[in-house]
Amino acid sequence: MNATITLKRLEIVIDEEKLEELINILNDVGVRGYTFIKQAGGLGSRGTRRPDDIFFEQTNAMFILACEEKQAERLVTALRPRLKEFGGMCLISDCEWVIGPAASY
Amino acid sequence: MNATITLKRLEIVIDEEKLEELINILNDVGVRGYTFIKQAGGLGSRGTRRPDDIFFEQTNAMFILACEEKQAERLVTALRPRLKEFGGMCLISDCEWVIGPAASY
Amino acid sequence: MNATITLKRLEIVIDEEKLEELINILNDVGVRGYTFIKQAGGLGSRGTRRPDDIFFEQTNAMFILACEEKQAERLVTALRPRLKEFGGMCLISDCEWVIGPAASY
Amino acid sequence: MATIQPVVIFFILGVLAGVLKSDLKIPEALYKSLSIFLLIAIGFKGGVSMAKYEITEVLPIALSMVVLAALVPLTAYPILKKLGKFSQADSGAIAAHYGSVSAVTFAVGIAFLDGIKETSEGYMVLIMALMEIPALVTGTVLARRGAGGETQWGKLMHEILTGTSIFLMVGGVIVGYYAGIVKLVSPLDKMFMDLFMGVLALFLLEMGLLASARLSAIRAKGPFLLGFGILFPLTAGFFGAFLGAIFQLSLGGTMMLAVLYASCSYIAAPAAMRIAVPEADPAVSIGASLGVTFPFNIFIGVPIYFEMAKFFKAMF
Amino acid sequence: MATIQPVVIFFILGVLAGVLKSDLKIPEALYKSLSIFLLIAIGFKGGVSMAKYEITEVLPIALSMVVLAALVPLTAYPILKKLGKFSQADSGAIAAHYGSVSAVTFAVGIAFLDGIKETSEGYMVLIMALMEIPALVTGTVLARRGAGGETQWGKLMHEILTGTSIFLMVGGVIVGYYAGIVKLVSPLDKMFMDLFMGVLALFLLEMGLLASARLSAIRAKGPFLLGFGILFPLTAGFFGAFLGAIFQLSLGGTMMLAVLYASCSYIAAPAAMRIAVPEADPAVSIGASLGVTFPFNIFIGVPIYFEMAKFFKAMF
Amino acid sequence: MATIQPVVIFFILGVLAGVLKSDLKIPEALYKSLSIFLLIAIGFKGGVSMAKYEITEVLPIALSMVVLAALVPLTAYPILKKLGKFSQADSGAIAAHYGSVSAVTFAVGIAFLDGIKETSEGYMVLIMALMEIPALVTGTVLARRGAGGETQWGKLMHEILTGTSIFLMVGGVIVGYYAGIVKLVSPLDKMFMDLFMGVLALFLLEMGLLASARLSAIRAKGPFLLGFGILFPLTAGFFGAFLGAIFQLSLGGTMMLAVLYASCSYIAAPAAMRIAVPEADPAVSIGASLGVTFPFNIFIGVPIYFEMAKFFKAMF
Ligand SMILES: Nc1ncnc2c1ncn2[C@@H]1O[C@H](COP(=O)(O)O)[C@@H](O)[C@H]1O
Ligand SMILES: Nc1ncnc2c1ncn2[C@@H]1O[C@H](COP(=O)(O)O)[C@@H](O)[C@H]1O
Ligand SMILES: Nc1ncnc2c1ncn2[C@@H]1O[C@H](COP(=O)(O)O)[C@@H](O)[C@H]1O
Ligand code: NA
Ligand code: NA
Ligand code: NA
Repeated sequence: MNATITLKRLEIVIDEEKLEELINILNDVGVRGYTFIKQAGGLGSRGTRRPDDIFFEQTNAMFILACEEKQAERLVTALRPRLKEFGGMCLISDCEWVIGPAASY
Repeated sequence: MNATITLKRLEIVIDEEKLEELINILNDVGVRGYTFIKQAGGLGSRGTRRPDDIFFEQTNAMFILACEEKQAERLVTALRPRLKEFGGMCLISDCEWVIGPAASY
Repeated sequence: MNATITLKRLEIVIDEEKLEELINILNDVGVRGYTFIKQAGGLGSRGTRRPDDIFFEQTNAMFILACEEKQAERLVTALRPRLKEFGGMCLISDCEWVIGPAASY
Repeated sequence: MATIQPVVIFFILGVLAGVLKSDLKIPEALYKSLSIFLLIAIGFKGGVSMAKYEITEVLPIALSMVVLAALVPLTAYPILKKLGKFSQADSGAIAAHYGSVSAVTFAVGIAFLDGIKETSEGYMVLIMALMEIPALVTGTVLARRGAGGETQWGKLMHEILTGTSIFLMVGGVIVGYYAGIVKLVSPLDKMFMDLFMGVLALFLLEMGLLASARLSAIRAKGPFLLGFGILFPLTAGFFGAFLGAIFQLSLGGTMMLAVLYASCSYIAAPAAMRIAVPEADPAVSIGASLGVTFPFNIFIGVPIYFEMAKFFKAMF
Repeated sequence: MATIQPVVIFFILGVLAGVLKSDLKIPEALYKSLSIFLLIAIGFKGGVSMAKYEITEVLPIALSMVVLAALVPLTAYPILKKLGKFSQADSGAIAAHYGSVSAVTFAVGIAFLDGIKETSEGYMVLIMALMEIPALVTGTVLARRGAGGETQWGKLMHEILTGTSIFLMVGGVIVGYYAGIVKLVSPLDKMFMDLFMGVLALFLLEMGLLASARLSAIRAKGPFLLGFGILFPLTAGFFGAFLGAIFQLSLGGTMMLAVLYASCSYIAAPAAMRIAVPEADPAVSIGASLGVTFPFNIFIGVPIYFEMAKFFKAMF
Repeated sequence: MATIQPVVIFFILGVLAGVLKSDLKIPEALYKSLSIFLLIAIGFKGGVSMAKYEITEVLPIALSMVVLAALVPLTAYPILKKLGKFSQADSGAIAAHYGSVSAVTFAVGIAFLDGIKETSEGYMVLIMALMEIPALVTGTVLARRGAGGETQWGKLMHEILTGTSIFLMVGGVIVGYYAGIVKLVSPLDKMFMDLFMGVLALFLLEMGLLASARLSAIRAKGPFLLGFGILFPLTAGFFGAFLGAIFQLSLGGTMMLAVLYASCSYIAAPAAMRIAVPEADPAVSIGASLGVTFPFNIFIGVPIYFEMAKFFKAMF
């Protein structure tokens, strides 16, 4: 597959309530692109969270972002101290960005 | 990127109706963390599924989970016999878990 | 992990308005399976998009699809000329498809 | 002929919004809420007026009309198979749709009668609920005769009997009947009777939007389905009006029986056929019933069925 | 004894839909919309009739009834701990649920009074709103006495005071009171008074669905919670009726005070306890309050509390 | 001066909920459903009362009032550019917002008239719908004069004409007019007229929530926009009242024309400007129109416009 750029792909899951806080961190670090999905359910160290539980609205937000390795390192450095409080998870993997759309990474 | 742990990342898509069944399997295997998103659309061997089709509410649920390789193997072993009936897909890839939040994998 | 097939995993984010157009392209190329999620928010070169903004309903759709490398190349070739107009992003990575469900890739 | 009810104009507005590519969208939650309301309200209204009858008196009549409803899919099937050249599965599925009924067409019929200050027997709503069963079962049998694979009868019957449509209508009948007996209709009627027409208006707006999106699906068999979608309900309605007069229903009741026989389903039937006859193409049956027969019935059919009812009532 | 209100049959329909595994689903947005409506409507109705009283006159009585409400969790706690063998956290959390009130049970009580053409003091709704505070605070104190970790009192009080329930009820009271004073109740009552019963009907349908899904959660402690969930509200209601008669409330008001003391929360309390006593298991308290006490109250409790009110009113 | 309508207190409650960080949330589907209802209801009400006029008689007057509405953005633009120091794009976009109208402010005006038993000409709603066109087109021309890139006129006109607002209002007018002519207003009015005020109440609650979230966006230009957002509508309203009196409208109609000229859009205009002037910052125009002008109009403006109407009606 030619005409691609190698980037890091981060996948972060946190409480939906913390969404704005995470966005602020991403902005501070200078991330230029991310995608998020709300109303995610899940299981983790703090038990299950179900978007369809009418009595407890506990949902997660999932963030996916592609960025350069340097940027990813900066982000992880900024994020790590908060992760304990945020809970959830933060995964990193490799990916190829297909050149074409505006380079928002 | 230091201070990460190498894990397997599983991505499972099934009919939303089967959500509880899949959760039961995950619990049986002893998975300690997963994230799911409902109301996904898609195309597969059984045709298209659209969350916005008012006449046929056919939607998928997408599960993402990070776990140790051993755990992943156990899960795949438990899941495989059911996959034919479930349909959908189950993908495995590599990822790095950023150490910080409670180790729910 | 035995009994898996190595495939390419594509992850595409575009404006939700373009969903039908993208589906048409996928169909033209002959893709046999994909999953999509609507109502995604995000940040990119054209600013932020929030699914909860009542005044501007600007949302993204996220596509995930697993296919053979050849198919992925065909798809990228067909998609690339449109990506500039679509905006968003298109990532490629490797994955293993667990054999079991109907082979819709 | 009678004037067109203002409420049906909302259907045209919906079609127009679709055709003009307006950004008008009815939130899915609103659509579902409106249909929950309509189903309960139809049942409630029927139940309240049933409280005035002796149930045991009407039961045999009601049951015979339900059983005779199986004739509708039995007639539709050969026409679809021979003239329409549809596959066995599709013919059976479409026949099931046309044997089944549309609660919204029923509601438009009720609204029409309200407009001319006529009423109908309250138990018509029970007939409507029960008619689903012979229609869907007959359609399924026709579709699957000699076909391989086993029919999921258990799942099908569960889907029919506990499906939202029948469940809410019968539930509404029970509450309405009880409220009528204990004379406590009053505060509930402010919602389920007074708002009926307004809710129907919003629902028809969405129906119009949906219909305009569905018409394209029948393009291939367009001319045949256009003819079938108009002529078949006319015939079925004629038969219904005839039966109603024979059974000595009131004028309004005779018309409503014609409406029931003439109307076809696009909500309950598709869900049932997906389970019972998965090999049938739902786009065709929904396209025909929602895109052709539904608008025909609410604009032209209903007044015609009223004339048919008048004709047969004068005869017997 | 008084006839059962038609509206509560919708609760049975909901339970039935759950048990029969019907595909009936109330969209989440509808559920939330109905609860917003009900809270405003309850407040509005109370506010309108409060406009007829001198507020300063009723305030001391209202406040004493609120303060006395703290007795309810204080009584429930040792029963749950000793007899029920629940942990300290669970006992406190369940006690908070039973000390707190259910706006929907309150609404069913109002509907019951409407049905027999009785009324109650408008400020009962303010009492309802205020009762949350002593109930939830007492429950939290009981749950966390001597426990490690600090209680998030600030967050808890914010949750209680600005939570949707209290906020909308008090908001409704303000608008209703003002509308009553300036004599502009009229066009708003078409919505918030006339439709009250119909909206309650749809809400009870969903409550039934939710209750049927929740009952399984209490299986382990089933027998105890079944007994507790019936006997405790009866006792609390008895106490409430006694207090109401002592405080010279009207017959309807006496009954409504019994309903307030007897009812228990399954919306506001769970949200508050999640913050204040996160180690308690919410499934148990919701299961007991929604699965046992709520249906008991709306079908059997409310008429009994009315009889209790009659008894004590005749006494004092 | 006239008493404040109870309904507008819901706006304050919404703002309060936002300021207190209450967890109150109006489901998005409810918000959209309420706005669909309001637009249809406004149109329906206007259409019903239009059925009493000879259309051809009022058309020329209506059209001149629409054309004159282009003066509003033409006046606003230089003020915003010179005094406000906004960019050309922002000035044009904000001018378009202020030239355009707010259906909810219109609804509050109607509610105000209802409260004092006054009426207005039914065709005011058509004027409201039509006024969007000159306002948005003028604003776009001003914003893009000499600017690079081509204006998407086709897309803009499609957005304006088939956008939900105009489509539903005009649709409501058509149904209402027809219902008035055939004398079948009755069952539809139970929904679209009787519930109008109650629906407006819930909608204003959400408007308050939204406004409190939007005010922060104008912080940078706060003082200027505060002054502009109050003084400009007063001037425009003055001009509208003057025109209304000249055109011999009724007292209520004169006031409503003032309301139309004074009110500004925060739903249709932002959507149109996003297409036509994408380089303008929507946060500023929405912040000013929803955060400043809308609350000013519904609390203080409407009674003032009524006084203005009285003044000019006495004059001519
Ligand atoms: N191993 C995992 N794989 C996928 N998602 C996880 C995993 N662990 C935690 N999560 C997600 O993170 C959320 C919060 O986790 P926790 O803070 O551990 O309760 C959970 O509800 C899951 O959605
Ligand atoms: N190759 C694929 N890539 C992504 N998603 C898939 C793929 N194949 C199947 N799916 C998802 O799985 C669902 C069920 O697939 P199936 O059982 O094959 O109809 C589809 O609706 C898709 O959402
Ligand atoms: N680097 C990135 N990582 C993740 N998502 C992105 C990235 N860049 C763009 N996107 C997504 O694509 C959407 C459109 O991007 P754009 O066309 O650049 O404005 C954004 O709203 C994001 O959801
Ligand atoms: Na039929
Ligand atoms: Na209580
Ligand atoms: Na204006």
